[in-house]
Amino acid sequence: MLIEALVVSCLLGAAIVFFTPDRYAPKLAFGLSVPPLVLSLYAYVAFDGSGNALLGGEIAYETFAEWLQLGPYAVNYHVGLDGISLPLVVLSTVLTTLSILSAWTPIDDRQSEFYGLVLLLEGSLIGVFAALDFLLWFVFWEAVLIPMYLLIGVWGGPRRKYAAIKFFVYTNIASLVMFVGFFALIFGLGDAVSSTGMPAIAEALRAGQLGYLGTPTVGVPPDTLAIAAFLAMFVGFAVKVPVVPFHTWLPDAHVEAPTPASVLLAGVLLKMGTYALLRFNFTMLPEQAATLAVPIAAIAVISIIYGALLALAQQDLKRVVAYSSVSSMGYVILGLVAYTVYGVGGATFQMVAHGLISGLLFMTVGVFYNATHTRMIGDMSGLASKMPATATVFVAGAFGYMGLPLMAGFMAELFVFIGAFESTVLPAAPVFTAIAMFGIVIVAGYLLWAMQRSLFGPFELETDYELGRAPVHDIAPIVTLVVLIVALGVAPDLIFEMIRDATLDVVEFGFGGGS
Amino acid sequence: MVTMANEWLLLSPAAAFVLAALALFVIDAFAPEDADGGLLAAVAAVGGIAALSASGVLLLSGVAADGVELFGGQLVVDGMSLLFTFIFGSVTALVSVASVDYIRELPHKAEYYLLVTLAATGMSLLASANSLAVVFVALELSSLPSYALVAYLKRNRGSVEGALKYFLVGALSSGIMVYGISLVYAATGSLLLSDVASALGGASADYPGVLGVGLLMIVGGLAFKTASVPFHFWAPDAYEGAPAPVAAFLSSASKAAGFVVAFRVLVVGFPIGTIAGTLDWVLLFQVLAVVTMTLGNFAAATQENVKRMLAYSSIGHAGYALIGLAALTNAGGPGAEATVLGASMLHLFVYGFMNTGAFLFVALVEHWELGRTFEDYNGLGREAPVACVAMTVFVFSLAGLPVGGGFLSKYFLFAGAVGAGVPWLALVGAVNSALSLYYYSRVVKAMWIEPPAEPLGIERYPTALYAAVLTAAVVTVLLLPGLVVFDGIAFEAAASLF
Amino acid sequence: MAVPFETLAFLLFALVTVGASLGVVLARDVWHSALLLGAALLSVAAHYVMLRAEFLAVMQVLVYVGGVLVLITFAVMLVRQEPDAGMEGVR
Amino acid sequence: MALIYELTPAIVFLPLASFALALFFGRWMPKKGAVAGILATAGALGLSVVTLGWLLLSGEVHDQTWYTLVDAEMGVDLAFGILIDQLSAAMLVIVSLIAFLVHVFSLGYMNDEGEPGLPRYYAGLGLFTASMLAFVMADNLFMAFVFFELVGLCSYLLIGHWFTEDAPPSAAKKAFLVTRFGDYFFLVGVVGVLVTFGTAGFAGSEGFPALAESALAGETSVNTFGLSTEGWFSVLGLLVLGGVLGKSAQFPFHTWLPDAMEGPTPVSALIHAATMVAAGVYLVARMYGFYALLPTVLGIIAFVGGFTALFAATMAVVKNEIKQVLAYSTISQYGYMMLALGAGGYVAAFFHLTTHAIFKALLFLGAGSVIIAMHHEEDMWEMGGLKSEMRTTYLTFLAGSLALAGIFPFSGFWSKDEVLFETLVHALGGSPLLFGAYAMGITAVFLTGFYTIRMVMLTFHGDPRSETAEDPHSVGWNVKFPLSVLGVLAVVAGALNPVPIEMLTGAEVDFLHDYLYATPEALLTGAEHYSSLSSYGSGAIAGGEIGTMLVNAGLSFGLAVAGAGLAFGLYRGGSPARHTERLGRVQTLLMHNYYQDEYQVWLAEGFTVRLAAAADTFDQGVIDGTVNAVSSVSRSAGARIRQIQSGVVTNYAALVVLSLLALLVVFAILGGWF
Amino acid sequence: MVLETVPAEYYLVLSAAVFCIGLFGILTRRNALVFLMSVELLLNAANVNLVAFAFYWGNVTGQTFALFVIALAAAEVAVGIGIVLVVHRNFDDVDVTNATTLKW
Repeated sequence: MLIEALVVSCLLGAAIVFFTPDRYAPKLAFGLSVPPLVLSLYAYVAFDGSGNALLGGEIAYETFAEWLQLGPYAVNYHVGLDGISLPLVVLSTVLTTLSILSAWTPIDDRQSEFYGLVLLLEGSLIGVFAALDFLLWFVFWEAVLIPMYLLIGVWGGPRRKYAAIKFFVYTNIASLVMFVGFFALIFGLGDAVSSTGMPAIAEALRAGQLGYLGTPTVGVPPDTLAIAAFLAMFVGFAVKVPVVPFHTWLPDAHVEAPTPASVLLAGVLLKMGTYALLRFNFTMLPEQAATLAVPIAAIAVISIIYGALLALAQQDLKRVVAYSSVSSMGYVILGLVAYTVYGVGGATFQMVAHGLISGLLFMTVGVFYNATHTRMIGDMSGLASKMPATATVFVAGAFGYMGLPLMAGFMAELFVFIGAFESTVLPAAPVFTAIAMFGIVIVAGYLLWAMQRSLFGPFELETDYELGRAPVHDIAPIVTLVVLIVALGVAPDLIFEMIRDATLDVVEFGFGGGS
Repeated sequence: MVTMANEWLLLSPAAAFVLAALALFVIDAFAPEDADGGLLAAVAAVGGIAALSASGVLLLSGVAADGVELFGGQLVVDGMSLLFTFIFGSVTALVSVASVDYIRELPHKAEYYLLVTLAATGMSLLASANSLAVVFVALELSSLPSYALVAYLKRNRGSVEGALKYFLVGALSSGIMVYGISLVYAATGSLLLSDVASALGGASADYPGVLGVGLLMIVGGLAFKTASVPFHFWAPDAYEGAPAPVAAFLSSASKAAGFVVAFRVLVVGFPIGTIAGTLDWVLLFQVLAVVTMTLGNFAAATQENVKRMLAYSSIGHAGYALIGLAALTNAGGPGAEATVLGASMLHLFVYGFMNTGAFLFVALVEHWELGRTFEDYNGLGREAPVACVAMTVFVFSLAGLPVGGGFLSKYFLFAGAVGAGVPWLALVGAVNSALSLYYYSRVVKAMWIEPPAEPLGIERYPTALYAAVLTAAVVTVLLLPGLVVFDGIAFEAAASLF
Repeated sequence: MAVPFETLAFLLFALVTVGASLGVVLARDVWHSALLLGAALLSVAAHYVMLRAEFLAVMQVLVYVGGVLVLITFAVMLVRQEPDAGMEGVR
Repeated sequence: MALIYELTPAIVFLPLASFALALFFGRWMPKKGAVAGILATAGALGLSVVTLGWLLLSGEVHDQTWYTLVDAEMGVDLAFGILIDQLSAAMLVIVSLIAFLVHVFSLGYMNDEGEPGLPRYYAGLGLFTASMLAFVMADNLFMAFVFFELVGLCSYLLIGHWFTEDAPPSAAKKAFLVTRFGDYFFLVGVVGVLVTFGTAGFAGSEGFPALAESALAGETSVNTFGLSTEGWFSVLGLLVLGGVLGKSAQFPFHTWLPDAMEGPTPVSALIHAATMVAAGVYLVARMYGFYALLPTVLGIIAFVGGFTALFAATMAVVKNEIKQVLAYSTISQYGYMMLALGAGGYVAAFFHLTTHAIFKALLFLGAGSVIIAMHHEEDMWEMGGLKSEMRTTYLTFLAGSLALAGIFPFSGFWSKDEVLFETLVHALGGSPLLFGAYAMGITAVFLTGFYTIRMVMLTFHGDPRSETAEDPHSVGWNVKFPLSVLGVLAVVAGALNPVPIEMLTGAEVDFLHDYLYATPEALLTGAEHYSSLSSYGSGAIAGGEIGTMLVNAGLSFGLAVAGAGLAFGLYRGGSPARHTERLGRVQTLLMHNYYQDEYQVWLAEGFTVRLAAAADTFDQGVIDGTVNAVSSVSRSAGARIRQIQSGVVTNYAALVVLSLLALLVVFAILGGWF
Repeated sequence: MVLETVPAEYYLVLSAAVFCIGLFGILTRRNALVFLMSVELLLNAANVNLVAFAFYWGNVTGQTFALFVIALAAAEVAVGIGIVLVVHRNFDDVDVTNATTLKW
C-alpha cells in the first residue's frame, strides 16, 4: 500500500493546496510535499525487491487489483517498484520538494493553483514509475501532460502559450503513436497473454510468442510487427526523451517554463521517456533493439554531439541548459542500446544523475533570474562577486554537468561509456563510444564559456534590479542537490546496486551482458 | 420464455420517455402558465432518470443479455439497446435540468421539454429497432422534434437558419434513406433485419446493384444522423444556431442514436461476410471514418467560436466512433471485432457525458451573455473556477487525456482498431486526436491562461445549469476508474451482435 | 408482339408521373409546382391501383393530395410576396 | 600491514579537511584558512616522509583496494586503492613538500597583500593538494583519472582566482578546456583499458600492464576490437597519452600553460612543480609497465618530448614577463621528462621530475617574491637591479636558475644530463630514430641556458628600470623560508643520482637508481622490471659507456654554459638592450608562439562556434521549421477545409449528392454491380 | 394477373426517374417550398418501389411501410412548413440560399 499512500498523499496535498488561500499556499505546499518525500525515502530504505519487475523479479510494494476488461484482455491495477523505478520515484519526490522551495521567490501569482499542480504532477510521475500495467501506466503517462501544460502556460515567460501548446501536442502525438505500436504487440501476442500487464507481455515477447497481428493470411507477420512496433514505440518515447530530431519542443518549453517547472521537466519528465524506452523497447523487444542497434546508437551519438553544439550556440542560459539535456539524454540512449549491465544500469543511473544535475542548474539559473530578471549571457557579467553562494553552486553544478569525477554525472557517463564500449550488440561499439565521449569536451566548452561570461569578470548588469544575496529558501534546495550529486558520485552504489540488480535480467538475452 | 408483462417491462425505458411526454402534455394543458418551467424540467428530467434507471436495472439484471425480440422481431431489447438508452436517459436528464435556466425567459417551455422527451423516445426506439421500417419511423420520430428544437429560438436568425439547414439536409437524407430501404426491400423482399440478412445470399446474386445502391443509401441516411461526412453539413450550422442545451442533446444523444442503429443495421442486417462481395461496407466506413475524423478535427482547429469548434469536434468524434464499424475486417477474429465495436459503444457512452457537459458549459456562458468566441472566454477561470474546472475536464477528456472516461474509451477504440487488424486506422485516429488537443486546449488556454480584456462581471450563478454541468463533470471523471461498471456490458453487447 | 394493355397503362401513367415531376422542379412559379406535384401524386396513386394497393392509393390521395398539398398551398400563399415586390422570393 | 599504511589515506584527507574547513569556515578562521592549510600539508608531508622512511627501512610496499565505488557483479569493479611503492612514496614527499611550502609562501603572497577571497583560495589549494596526493597513490587507472580530473578542476578554480578581472577566468577556461581535450582521449583510454583488461590496476600480476604483457606474449587473449594486439594496445597507450600531453602541456596541448600565469604565483608554483603538470609525466611513469611494451608509443613519446623541449625553449627566449619565461621553461623541462620516458630512461625521468619540482617551485616562488616586491608588476623590463635589495630571493633564485640551466653542479645538470645520456645510449643501441629526439633535446639545452640567464640578468642585474624597482616592497619570513629550503635543495638534489660520478669513480652513489630498482618484483612496477621489458638496446660511441657519458655531459654542459654566457654577454650592463629585434620575423613568430594559440582559438571559436551557430540555424530553420510547418500546414488545411462549409444549404445538398454519387461509382466498380 | 406483363424493373426505372427528378429539384431550386416538394418526390419514388415490390414479392410489408412513409411525409411537411414560415419571418424570404449567417 506504500505506493498508493505515495500517490494519494500527493493528490490529497494537491487538493488541499488548491483550496488554500494564496498567502499560505507556498509553505503549506512545502509541508505537504514532505510526506511523499518521507514515504519514498522509507521505500528506499526498506526496499526488499530484487531483479527486474517485468522479468520475474521480486517486486517491492506490489499491489494488484482487477480493473477493466478490454475485450479479451484484462486491464488491472498493478503497481510495484524494482531497482529501476525506485530511484526514479525518489528522484521525483526529492525534486518536487526542492522545486516547491525554489518556487517561493519567483511564483507570486495564483500560488495555490501553482502548487496544487506541482503536487498533482508529482503524483502522476510516481504513478508512471510505479505502474506495471500498460493502460494504468498510460493513464499516468498522459496525466503528466496536463499539469505541465498549465504550469508552462500560466506561469511561463513571454512565449509561454506557444511553448506550452507545442509541448502538449508534440508529446501527445508521440504517445499516441507509441500506444498504437504497443497495442499491435499485445494483439500480436494473441492468447499468449490475457491482460495488459507489462510483466506478462514482457515475458511473452521475450519468449518469442509474438504471432500474426490479425490472421496469417491477411495479418502482419511477427517480424514485421515487432520491428514496426519497436519503431513506433521508439519514436513515441524519443519525443519525450527527447532525441534529435524530435527535440525542438524542449528548448521552447524549458525557456518559457517557470523555474520549478523547468526543474521537474528536465529532472523527471524527460526520464519518463528513457524509462519507458528501457521498460518497453529494450526490455520487451531485445532482438529488435539489437537489429536496430546501429541506427539507434547513431541517433544517440548525434543527440549528444549535436545537442551539445546547439547548447554552445545559445545566448540564453536556460536554453544552454535545455539543449544540454538533449545531449545528456543521448548518453542514456547509448547506454540502453549497448545491452550491457554497465550500459543499461549506467543509463538508469544517468537518468537520476541528470535529473539532479539539470535540476540544480535550472534552479540556479532561476535564482540568478530572480535577482537579475535576465537570463541572457550577454546581459550580465561578474555575478559571482554579488551572489557568491549561488555562483559557487552554479560552478559546482556546471562541473557536475561536465562529468567531473566524484559527482554523479561522471559516474553515470563512465558507466555508460564502459557499457557501450564493451557492447557486443552494437557493431563498432568503441567508435560510437569514442565519438559520443567527445560530448564531454563540448559540454565543458559551453558551460565554461557561459560561466566565464555570466559569473566572472567585472560586475556589469544591464537591468535596473538591485542585486543581493539570494534568500535561504533559494539556496537550500540547490545546496541539497549538490550534496546529493556528490554523494551519488562518491558512493554510486547507493542506487547503482539496486539498478544493476534490476538490469541483469534485461541484458541477459542471448548476447551476453558485460565483460 | 418472456411473458407479455416482461415484454412491456423490457420497454420500460422507452415507456418512461413516453410517459414523461404525456405528463408534459397534461401539465401544459392544465397549467400552461408555469412561469419558470421548473416543474416541466423536473418531469422531463425524471423521465430521463427513470429511463436510465430502468435500463440500468435491466442491464445489471441481465434479463436481456441475449437479446429479446418483441413484436415479431420488429424491436429487440439487448445489451446494446439498453446501454444506449442509458445514454439517452442521462443526456435527457442533464439537458432538461440545464435548460431550466437557459430558457427561463422564453415562452412555450412545455413544447420544448415535450420535444426533448419525444426525440428521446424516438432514440430509444432506434436503439431497439430491428427492422428497417422501425428504423425509419424511429429515425423520423427523433429527427422531427429535433428540427423544431433547433428552431426553438424563433426570433433568433441563427437558430432559425440552423433549423432550416438541419431540416433540409435531414429531409434530403431521409428521402435518400427511405429510397435505399425501398431498394433493399426490392432486392430481399423483407425489412426485418434478420430476414434481410438471410435473404442476402440469393438476392445479392440477382440484384447486386439494387442491393448495393440501397445499402449505400441507407448508410447515407445513418451518416446524416451521426453527422458523418459527407452528410455532416447540417451539424456545425445547426449546433451553432441551436440553443446550447439542444446542441448538447443533438450532438450527444442524437449522434449516439445514429450509431446504435448503424451498428445494428449493418452488423445484424448486412453481415459483412455475406455482403462483402456486393458492397464492402467495411471499406466504405473506413473511408467515411478517415474523412470524417480528419475533416472534423481540421475544421475545428481553426474555429473562432467555441460552440462551432465543439460542433466540428463532435464530427471528429463521429469519425472515431465510426472506427467501430470500419474495423470489422474479419482480420482479427470475432473477439477482436467485438472488442472494437464494444469500444466504439463505450466511447459513445462516455462521449454522452463529456460532450453534453461541454455544450452545457457553453450554455452557461451564453447564459452569462459573454459571447461565444475563444476571446470571450478569456480569464473565465478566475471568475467561475468551478465551472471552468468542469469544462477543463470535458475538453481534456474529449481530447483523450486522463481526466475522465474519454481517455479510456478513446484508447480502447484505438486499441480495438489495432487488434482488429487495421492499425493504420488507429494511427489516423491518433494523429487526429493529437490535433484535437490543439483546439481543445485553446479553450483551456482562454479560460486559465489568458487574462480577460475587461472585467467579466458575472453576477448570476444559475443553480440548475451548474448542477447539470457539475454532474456531467463528476460522472466524466468517475468514468475513468468507473468504466469498469460498463465495459463488460459493452463488449458483451457487441459480441452478441455477431 | 402487341404491347399489352397493362404495359400501355403503366407507360401512360409513368409518362404522366415523370412529366408532372419534371414540371414540379422546372416550373418557374411555385404555384405551378404545387399543382403539378398534385398531378404527380395522383398519377402515383394510379400506379398503386394497378399494383393492387387500392387502400394505399386512397391514402395517397387523402393524405398527400388532401393534406400535404393543402399545407403547401397554404404556405405558398403565406410566403408569397406582394406583386410589386417582384417575383424574386418565389422562384 | 604496517601502521603507517593504515594512516596513508590521511595524507589525502588532511588537505581535504583543510579544503572543507577553509571553504565553509574560512571566513572565521585564523589567516582565513591558511593556518589550517599549512598544518594539513605539514601533516601530509610528515606522513609522506614517514611512509618513505618506512619503505626505505623495511622495503614493504603496499597495494590494497581501499574503497569500492561500484561492485559490479558481472563487470569491472570501480574502486579506489592505495599503491605505495618506491615511485609513489617518493612522489608523495615531493608533492606534499611543495604543497607545504606553497601554503607557507601564500601566507606572504596572498594574506600579507590583503587579497579578497582567501578562504576560497585556501580551499582550492587544499583540494588541489589532496587531489594530487590521491592521484599519486592511485593504484588503478580509473582512480588516477578521477583525481587527474579533480586536479584539473582545482587548477581551473585557482587560475581563475581573481575572477573579477577579465583575463584570469578566460585563462582558467582555456586551461581546463585544453586539458579537457586531452582528457577526452584519456577517458576513452581508461574505458578502453577497463573493457579490454577488465581491470585498471597498475600493479601486480592482476594489473593491466601485466595482462597486456601476457597478451602480447600470446599467453592470454583479450578483446582487441579487430586490431592486432599490439596495435590495439598502442591505440590505448596513445589515448591515455592524450591526457598526459594535455596535463603536462606537451605539444600541441601546451597553449594553456602560459595563459595560466594569470593565476596567483604560488598557484603557478604548485601547478608547475608538483601537481598538475607533473601529473601527466607521473602517469606515464606510473603505467610504464604498459608503455614499455609498446615501442611505437615510446618513440612517439620521445619525439613529442624532445620536440616540446626545443619548441618551448625557443619561445621562452623572447618573453618579457618573468612568469612567461618560467612557463615556457616548464613546458620545455617536462619535454625532457617525456623524452626520457620515451627513450627508456625511466629513472632519469623521475630524477628530472624530482629536481625540476624543486627548482621550478623555487623559481616560481622567487618570481612571486619579486612580484610582491614589484607590486605585482611582472614585466622584466620594468625590473633590474633587484639583487641588492632582495638578497635571499636573488641567491635562491640564482640557484634555481642555474639548476634549470643545467649548470654543473646544480641539481638540474645531473638530471638533465642523465636524460640526454639515456637517450643517446638507447639511440646508439639500435634505435637511430632517437637521435632526432636527442638532437632536439641537446639543442634545447643551449636555449635553456640562454633564456634562464637572460631572465636572471634582466630581473636582478643592471640598473633599476622603474620606480618600484628602485624601492621594492620587502618580503617576510614566510616568503624567505620556502625559498631558502628550496634553494638548498636545488643545489644539492643532484646528489640523489649522480650517475656520472658513479661511472667515473665506481662509488655506489646512484641512490635514486637503486631506490627505484628496489621495488619488489611482485608489484611489477619497479625500474628493474621495466628495464627487462624495454626493447631498447644500449650502445656507445668510441670510448665505451664512460666515453659516451663524458661526451654527452660535456656537450650538454658546454651548450648550457654557452647559452648562459651568450645571455650574460648580451644583457649585462646597467641598461641592456632588447636584442630580440635582431631576430626579425622570427621574433614575431616566437612572440606569437608559432601561432599555436591562433589556430587553437580558431578551432574553438572560429570553427566550433561557427559550426554550432550553423547547427543552431539548421535546428531552428529546418528541424523546428518542419515542426512548425506541420502545425501551420495543419491549420491552413483546417482553414481551407472549413471553407467547404459555405453556409449555402443548396451547396450542402449538392455536396451530399455528389459524394454519394462518387461513393456509388467507386463501390459499383468494386462490387461489380453492372 | 393483370400486371404480370409489367416487369418489376419498369417500376424500378420509374422510381429512379422520379427520384432523380426530385434530386434535381433539390439541387437546382432555391425556393424552400420547391425543396420540400422535391423531397416529396423522393419519398414517392421510394413508395413506388415499395408498393411494386410488395406486389412482386407477394407480401404486404412494402405496402405497410409505404403507408408509414406517407404519414411521415405528411409530418415532415408539417414541420418543414413551420420552419419555412419562421425563416420567412426572420429573413423575409423563403430562398434557402439567403440564410448564410452560419458558415465555415
